[in-house]
Amino acid sequence: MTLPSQNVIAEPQQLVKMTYREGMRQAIREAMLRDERCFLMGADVGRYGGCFAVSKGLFDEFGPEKIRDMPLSESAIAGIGIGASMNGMRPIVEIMTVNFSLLALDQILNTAGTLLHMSGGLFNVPVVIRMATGSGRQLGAQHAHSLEGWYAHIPGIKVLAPGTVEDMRGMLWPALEDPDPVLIFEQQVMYNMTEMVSATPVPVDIDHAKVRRPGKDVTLITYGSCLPKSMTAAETLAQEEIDTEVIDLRTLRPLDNDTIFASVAKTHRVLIVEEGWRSGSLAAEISARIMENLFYELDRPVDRLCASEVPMPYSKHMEEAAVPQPETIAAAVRKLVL
Amino acid sequence: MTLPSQNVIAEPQQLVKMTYREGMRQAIREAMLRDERCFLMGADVGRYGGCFAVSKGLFDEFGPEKIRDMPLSESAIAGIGIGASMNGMRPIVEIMTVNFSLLALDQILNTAGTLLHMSGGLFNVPVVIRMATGSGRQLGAQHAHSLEGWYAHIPGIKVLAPGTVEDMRGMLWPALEDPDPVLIFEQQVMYNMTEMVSATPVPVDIDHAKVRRPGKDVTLITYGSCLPKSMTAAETLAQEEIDTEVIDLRTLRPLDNDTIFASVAKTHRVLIVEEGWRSGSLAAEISARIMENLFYELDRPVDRLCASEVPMPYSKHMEEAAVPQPETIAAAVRKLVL
Amino acid sequence: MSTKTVTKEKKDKVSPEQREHYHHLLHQMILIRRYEEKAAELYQASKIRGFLHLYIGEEAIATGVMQALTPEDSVVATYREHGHALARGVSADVIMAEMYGKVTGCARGRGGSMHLFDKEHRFFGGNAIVCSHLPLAVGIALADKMQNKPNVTVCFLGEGAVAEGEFHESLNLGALWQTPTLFVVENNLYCMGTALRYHSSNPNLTEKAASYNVKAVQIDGNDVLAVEQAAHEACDYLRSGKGPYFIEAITYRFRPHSMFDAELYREKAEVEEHKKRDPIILFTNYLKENNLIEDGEIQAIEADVAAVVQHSVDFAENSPWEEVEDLTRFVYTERSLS
Amino acid sequence: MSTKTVTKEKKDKVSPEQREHYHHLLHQMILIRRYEEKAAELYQASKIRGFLHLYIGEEAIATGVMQALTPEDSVVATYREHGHALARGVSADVIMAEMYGKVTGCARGRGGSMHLFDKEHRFFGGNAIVCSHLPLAVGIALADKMQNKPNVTVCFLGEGAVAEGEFHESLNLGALWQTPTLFVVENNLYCMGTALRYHSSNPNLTEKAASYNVKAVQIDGNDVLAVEQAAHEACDYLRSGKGPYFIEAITYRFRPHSMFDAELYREKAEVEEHKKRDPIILFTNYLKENNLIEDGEIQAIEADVAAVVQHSVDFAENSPWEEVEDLTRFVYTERSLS
Ligand SMILES: Cc1ncc(C[n+]2csc(CCOP(=O)(O)OP(=O)(O)O)c2C)c(N)n1
Ligand SMILES: Cc1ncc(C[n+]2csc(CCOP(=O)(O)OP(=O)(O)O)c2C)c(N)n1
Ligand SMILES: [Mg+2]
Ligand SMILES: [Mg+2]
Repeated sequence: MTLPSQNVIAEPQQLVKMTYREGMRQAIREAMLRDERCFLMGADVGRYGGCFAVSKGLFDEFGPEKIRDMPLSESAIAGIGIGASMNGMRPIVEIMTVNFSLLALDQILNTAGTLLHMSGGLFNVPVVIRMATGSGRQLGAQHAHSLEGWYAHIPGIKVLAPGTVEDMRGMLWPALEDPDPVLIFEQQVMYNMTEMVSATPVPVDIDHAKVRRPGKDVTLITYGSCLPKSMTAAETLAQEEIDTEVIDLRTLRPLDNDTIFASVAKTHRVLIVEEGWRSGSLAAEISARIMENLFYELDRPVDRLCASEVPMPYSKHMEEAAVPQPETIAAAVRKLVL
Repeated sequence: MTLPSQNVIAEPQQLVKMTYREGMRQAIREAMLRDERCFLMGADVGRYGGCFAVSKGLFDEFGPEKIRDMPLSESAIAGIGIGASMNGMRPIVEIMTVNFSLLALDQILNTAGTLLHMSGGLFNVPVVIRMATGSGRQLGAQHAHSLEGWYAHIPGIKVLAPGTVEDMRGMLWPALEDPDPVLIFEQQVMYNMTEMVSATPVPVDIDHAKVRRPGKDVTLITYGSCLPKSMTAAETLAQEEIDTEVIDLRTLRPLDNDTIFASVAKTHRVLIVEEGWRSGSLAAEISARIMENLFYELDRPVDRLCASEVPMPYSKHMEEAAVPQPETIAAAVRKLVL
Repeated sequence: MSTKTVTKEKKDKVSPEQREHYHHLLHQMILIRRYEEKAAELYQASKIRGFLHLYIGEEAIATGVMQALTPEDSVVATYREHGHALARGVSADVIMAEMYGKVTGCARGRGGSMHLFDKEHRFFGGNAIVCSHLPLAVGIALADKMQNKPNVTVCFLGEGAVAEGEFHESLNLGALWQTPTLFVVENNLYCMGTALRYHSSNPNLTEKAASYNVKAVQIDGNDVLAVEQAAHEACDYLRSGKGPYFIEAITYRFRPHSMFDAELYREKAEVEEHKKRDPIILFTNYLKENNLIEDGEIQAIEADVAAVVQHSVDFAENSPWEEVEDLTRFVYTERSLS
Repeated sequence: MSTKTVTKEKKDKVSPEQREHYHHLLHQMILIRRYEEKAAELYQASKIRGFLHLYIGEEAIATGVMQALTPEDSVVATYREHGHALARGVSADVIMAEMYGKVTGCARGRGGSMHLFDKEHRFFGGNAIVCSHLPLAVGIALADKMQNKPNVTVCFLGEGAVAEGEFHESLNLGALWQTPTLFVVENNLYCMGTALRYHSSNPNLTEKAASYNVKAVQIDGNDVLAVEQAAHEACDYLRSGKGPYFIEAITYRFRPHSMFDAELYREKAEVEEHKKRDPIILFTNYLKENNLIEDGEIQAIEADVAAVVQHSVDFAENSPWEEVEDLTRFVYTERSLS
C-alpha cells in the first residue's frame, strides 16, 4: 500500500457525520481492505467488539484470523505484535488503555524503541499500537491516566494523539506506512464526539502540528481531549477580544518545533494545556524548547496548565477539578494578556 | 526506629574511606540491625551477593529469610514488596537495574503510587525500591538507561538519586522511615568511587537539594553520575575565572524549588545537566519551573545538557559521545557567560 | 461447567446454631444481590458512575469463603468486589457512599465501585489492574509469615487474570516461599467477552495451578456450602504452614461485564440456562427441602436486607462531597508512620 | 541433572556424508569454544568490553539445534548468543568486530556481545532483557503462519527466564494460536547465581511447559546427537502445524555468568565434576571409539578453527570505528519500507 500524496486529493470530498470511534473503526476497516498484511490483535477486539466498541462488527466481517482476540497478557500482546511486524505483517495492536500499557512498557521501550538502532539499522519494527487514554469518565486512579506525553520521552517510537475525528480517521494509514513503531493514543472521553469528515479515507499529515484556530494575541498549544476544551475557551476569549491561536500538536514525538516557534514568534505569549501531570509533562518540554529558542521573543513567561499531580479521584467534582477545563484554560490565557 | 535529628550529631565524626557500593551495603546492614522489620529481597541479592556486589556478605550474616533471593519476576518482586510493606514489614526491594524495572512499572505507578490517595488516605506503602541506573560501562541499549528523571513524573512516589558516597550511605535510613514509597537510583558507574565518610551512620536530608560548590556566575543543576563530572567541569572553569555554583538535586521528586530558585536569583544563568534523554527530561521540568518563577531574573535562556536521544550504543566512543562529559559541560557553561 | 447441585442429603438433625448459620449465609447472599440490584438502578439514575461490575450470580463464593476467615486475616479483591466487601463486613453505608463519590465513602469517594477499602476489616481493595493484586496478596501473606502470625490472605481473581504474567510470578513465589495465600478464582467463564477457551491454551485451571506445586481444587461456586467447606479446608491447610492454596470456583455472571457491555459474545439462552443454577435459589431450595427455613423467615431476611440497602442509599444521599481543596491530600502521607 | 552420555551404540557402517556431518558438528562446537576462549582473552586485554557471557560447556545445544533449520527459519536468542550466531552461520569476522565495537560489526558496533544481529541469516538478536524475546519469537512465527510459510522460529532461553511473566504469556499464546515456535531452554542449572530450586517452586520445567498443552521433552544438552535428533523431531512436528514445541536441554555453564561473577554460589568441585561431561570431549570420544575420526582430522579442525578465529581478530583489529556523527542515525528509519 502506498500513501496518496495529499495534494492529489484536491477535489471536494463528500462529507459525512462520523464519531471519533467510528473514525478509527473505518480506518481499521480500510487498512485491512487495502493491505492483506494488516490485522488487528488485542484483548476483546473480536467477539466483544472492542472494550470501547471501536472494532464492533469487524470480527463478523474479517473473521478470527484477522481480528484476533487475545488473553490479558499485555506484554506478550505488544511483543507478539512487534515480532509479527518484523516478519512481514502489519499488525494493529490494541492495548485497551494506557493504564494497562505499563505492563507492556518493557516491550515498547526496550524492544520496539531500541531494535533499529541497536541492530545498526538492520531490523525495522513497523508496528502500530493503539490505546485509549485520558480521564473524564469517573474511572478512578487506575483507569484515567494521561501518559502519552510521558511516552513521548522514548526515542525510536512515534506518538500520535488524534484530537479530532478527522485525525482519528486519517492517522492510522500513515502510521501503518511508517517503518517505525507508532503509538496512537485515543481519547476515551471523545469516542462519542462527532464531526463532518470526508466519506473517503484521507491520510493525515502526521509530521506536522496543525493550527486549529489562527490568532494573534496568545499561542495556546495543546492536543487530544484538551483541544476541544481549548477551542471552547478560545471562543469565549474571542468575545473578550482576546485572539487566541490554538495549535493542535497531533504528533507528540517527534514534536514539530517549526509550527510552534512560528506561532510564538507571532504572539509572544504562550500557554500549554494538557491533561498529563505537571511535573515532567510534555508541556515542560515545550516550555524548555521555547526558552532555548525564543527567549528574547517572549513578552511573558510561558505558562502551563496541566493536571493536578494526583492519582485521579473517582468523584465527578474532584475529577473535574484535577484537569484543565474551558474556564480554567480561559482564565490562564487572560493572565497572559493582562 | 526513629531518625536522629541531624543537629544532634554535632560532634566531629571519625572518617573512613568507603566506596559508593560499600555505602549502600553498610546502609542495608545498619537498617537490618536497627529494625527487625527490614529485609532485603530481589534476584541474586543473596547467594550471588547482588548483581553489583552491593549485598555481598549479607546473606552469610543475616541468612536466607532476611536476604531473600528471588526468581526473575520483576513485577512480582515489586508487588510483593509493596504488599509486605502494607502489612508491617519494611522491605528493601532490589530490582537489579532501571532497565528491568520497566517490567515492574505497573506495580510502581498503578499500585505503589496510587494506593494512599485512592484509598482516601487509609493504606500507606512504606516500601523502598532500589535499582542501578545509568550508562558508562558499555552495556548497550538495553542496559544503560537513565530513567530516574522520567520516574519523577509519578505522583505518590519519591525519587532519590545519590551522587556521593555520603548520600548513598545516608539515604536509605530516611527512605525507610518514610511512610510512602521511595525509589533509590544508584549509579552503576559509580559503585567503585570512593570518598571519606563518617564511620557511623548519618542520615541524609532527603528533603533538600545540596549546593556542592558555591559560585556566583552560573548555576549548574545536576545529580547522580553527572555530579562528579560537573564538579570537574567547575574546577576547570574556575581556572578561567568562571565561578560555577553546582547544585546536587539529590531528590528528584519532589523537587526542592527553593534551593534551585535561590541560586538562580543569585547567578541569573542556568545550565541543567543530566544523563537522561533530552525530550521530556527532568531538565525540561526544571527549565519550565525557572521560566515560570524567575523569568525576569534570567540574563540568558536556561540551557540543558542531556543525553542524545538514542538507545545507548555499545562502543565506547559512541557511548561517551551520547552523554554529557566534563568537557561538554564546561563548554556549555562557557556559552552562558559569553 | 460443573453440574453438581447443592448438597442433597437430608439434614434432619440440625442444631439451632447451625440453622442460624444457614440463615446468615442466605442473608449475606440476598444482601449482596439486592444491594447490587439497587446499585444497577442507581447507575441508571446516574447516581453511580464510572465502571460498575456486578457480582450477581456469584454471591455464593464471597459468602462461603468469608466464613473461614478471622478478623486478622486479609482480603484482596478485584474491581468486582461489592460482594466481597459486604461479606467481609464492610458497612453497606460506606460502600454506597463510596459509589456515590461522597466523602463519607470508605475511600472518601476517591475510589468508587472499583476501589473499596477498609483498614479495620483488612480489606485491601478493590484493585482494577487485572492480576496486579496477586503479588500484593503474596506480600501481605509473607509479612504475616515473617511476623509469625497465623493469618491467611485471601485473594479473589477472575479466570481472565490467569493469563497475565503476574499470575505465573505470584503462584511461583507463593509456592516457593510457602506463603499463606488463598487464591480463589471466580471462574465465571468469561473474561469480559472472551470465553476461557479463547484465551487459555489449557482451560483446566487447577492443572495450571498444580504445575507450580500449589494445592488446587475445583468446586461448584454456586453452592455456598461447598464453597464454605472448601474454604475451611483451605484455611486449615494454610494455617498449618503448608503454603498457598488454589480454589477454582465455577460460577456464572448473570449480568453484563460492566454497564457498557452489549453482550455480543453470548446468547440470551445461555444466560437463562445458567440462571437455573442461581446460588440463592439453589440454597433457598435446599433449606426449604430440609425444613431449615420457613417462608416467613425468608421474608424477614428480605425485609432486613431492604432496610439495610435503603439505609445505605439514604446515608449516601445525605452525605457531603469531599472539599475540592482536599484534592492533593494523601498523595503523600500527612504524618509520619509509627 | 541428566546422567545420560552420548549415544553408545557402535556405528560401524556410516556413510561418508554422515561421517562428514559428524565432523561438521565437531567443527562447529570447537569453533564456538575456541572463539569464546579468545573472546575471554580479549576481554582481559580490554579489547572487548561491557557484559560478556560465555557459552562454554553448552556448545552442543546451538550446534545440534541449527542442524534442523532451513535458511528461511528464524532464530531468536539471549545475550549468551555467540554460539547461536556462529552455529547459524553468522560470520565470525562480523561478530568479533561487533564485540570490538567496530562499524564493520554485525550491528555496526552498537550492539556488542549481547546484541548480535544478522538479517540475512534471520538472526533476530541478541536480546538482553531476560525473556522479552519470547513474545517476539511467537510473533515472528505467527507472521510465518499467517503468510502460509512453512518456517519455524527457534527461541533459545535460559531456565531463569521461565520465572518471568512473559514466559507464561508466550507459551499460552503460542499454544493457543499454534504458532510454529520452538522454545529451547538451555538449563545450565543457574540463573546468574540462583540455582533452579531457589527460583522455581516446581523445578520440572517440562511439566510446566506441558501445563500449557505444549509438547515438551527433556534431553541431554551435552550430547550433540541427542540435541540434533530432538531438534529434527521438533521441527517435523512444528512444520506439520501442530503448534509450539518445548525442549529442555540440560547442560552446565563452565565459566562464570559473566566477566563480573565471583562465583560465590557454587563450589569449584561442582564445576570440575560437570566438566567431565564436556560436550566436545563426549562427542570426540564417541567419534574416536567408533572410528569415525582420526587424530589428524581433529588437528585439522583445530587448525581451521584457529585460522577462522585469528582472521576474525585481524578483521576486528583492522576495522574502523563508526563515525560519531552517525550516532543519531537509525533511531528512525532513513527510507520508507516497501
Ligand atoms: C491489566 C488489565 N487489562 C485489562 C483490563 C480491562 N478489564 C477489566 S476487567 C476485565 C475482564 C477480566 O476478566 P476476569 O479476570 O475473568 O474477571 P471477571 O470480570 O470475569 O470477574 C478486563 C479485560 C484491566 N482492568 N487490567
Ligand atoms: C528482566 C531481566 N532481569 C534481570 C536481568 C539480569 N540478568 C541477565 S542474565 C541473568 C540470568 C539469566 O539466567 P538464565 O535465564 O538461566 O540464562 P543463563 O544466563 O543461565 O544462560 C540475569 C538475572 C536481565 N537481563 N533481564
Ligand atoms: Mg471471568
Ligand atoms: Mg541458566
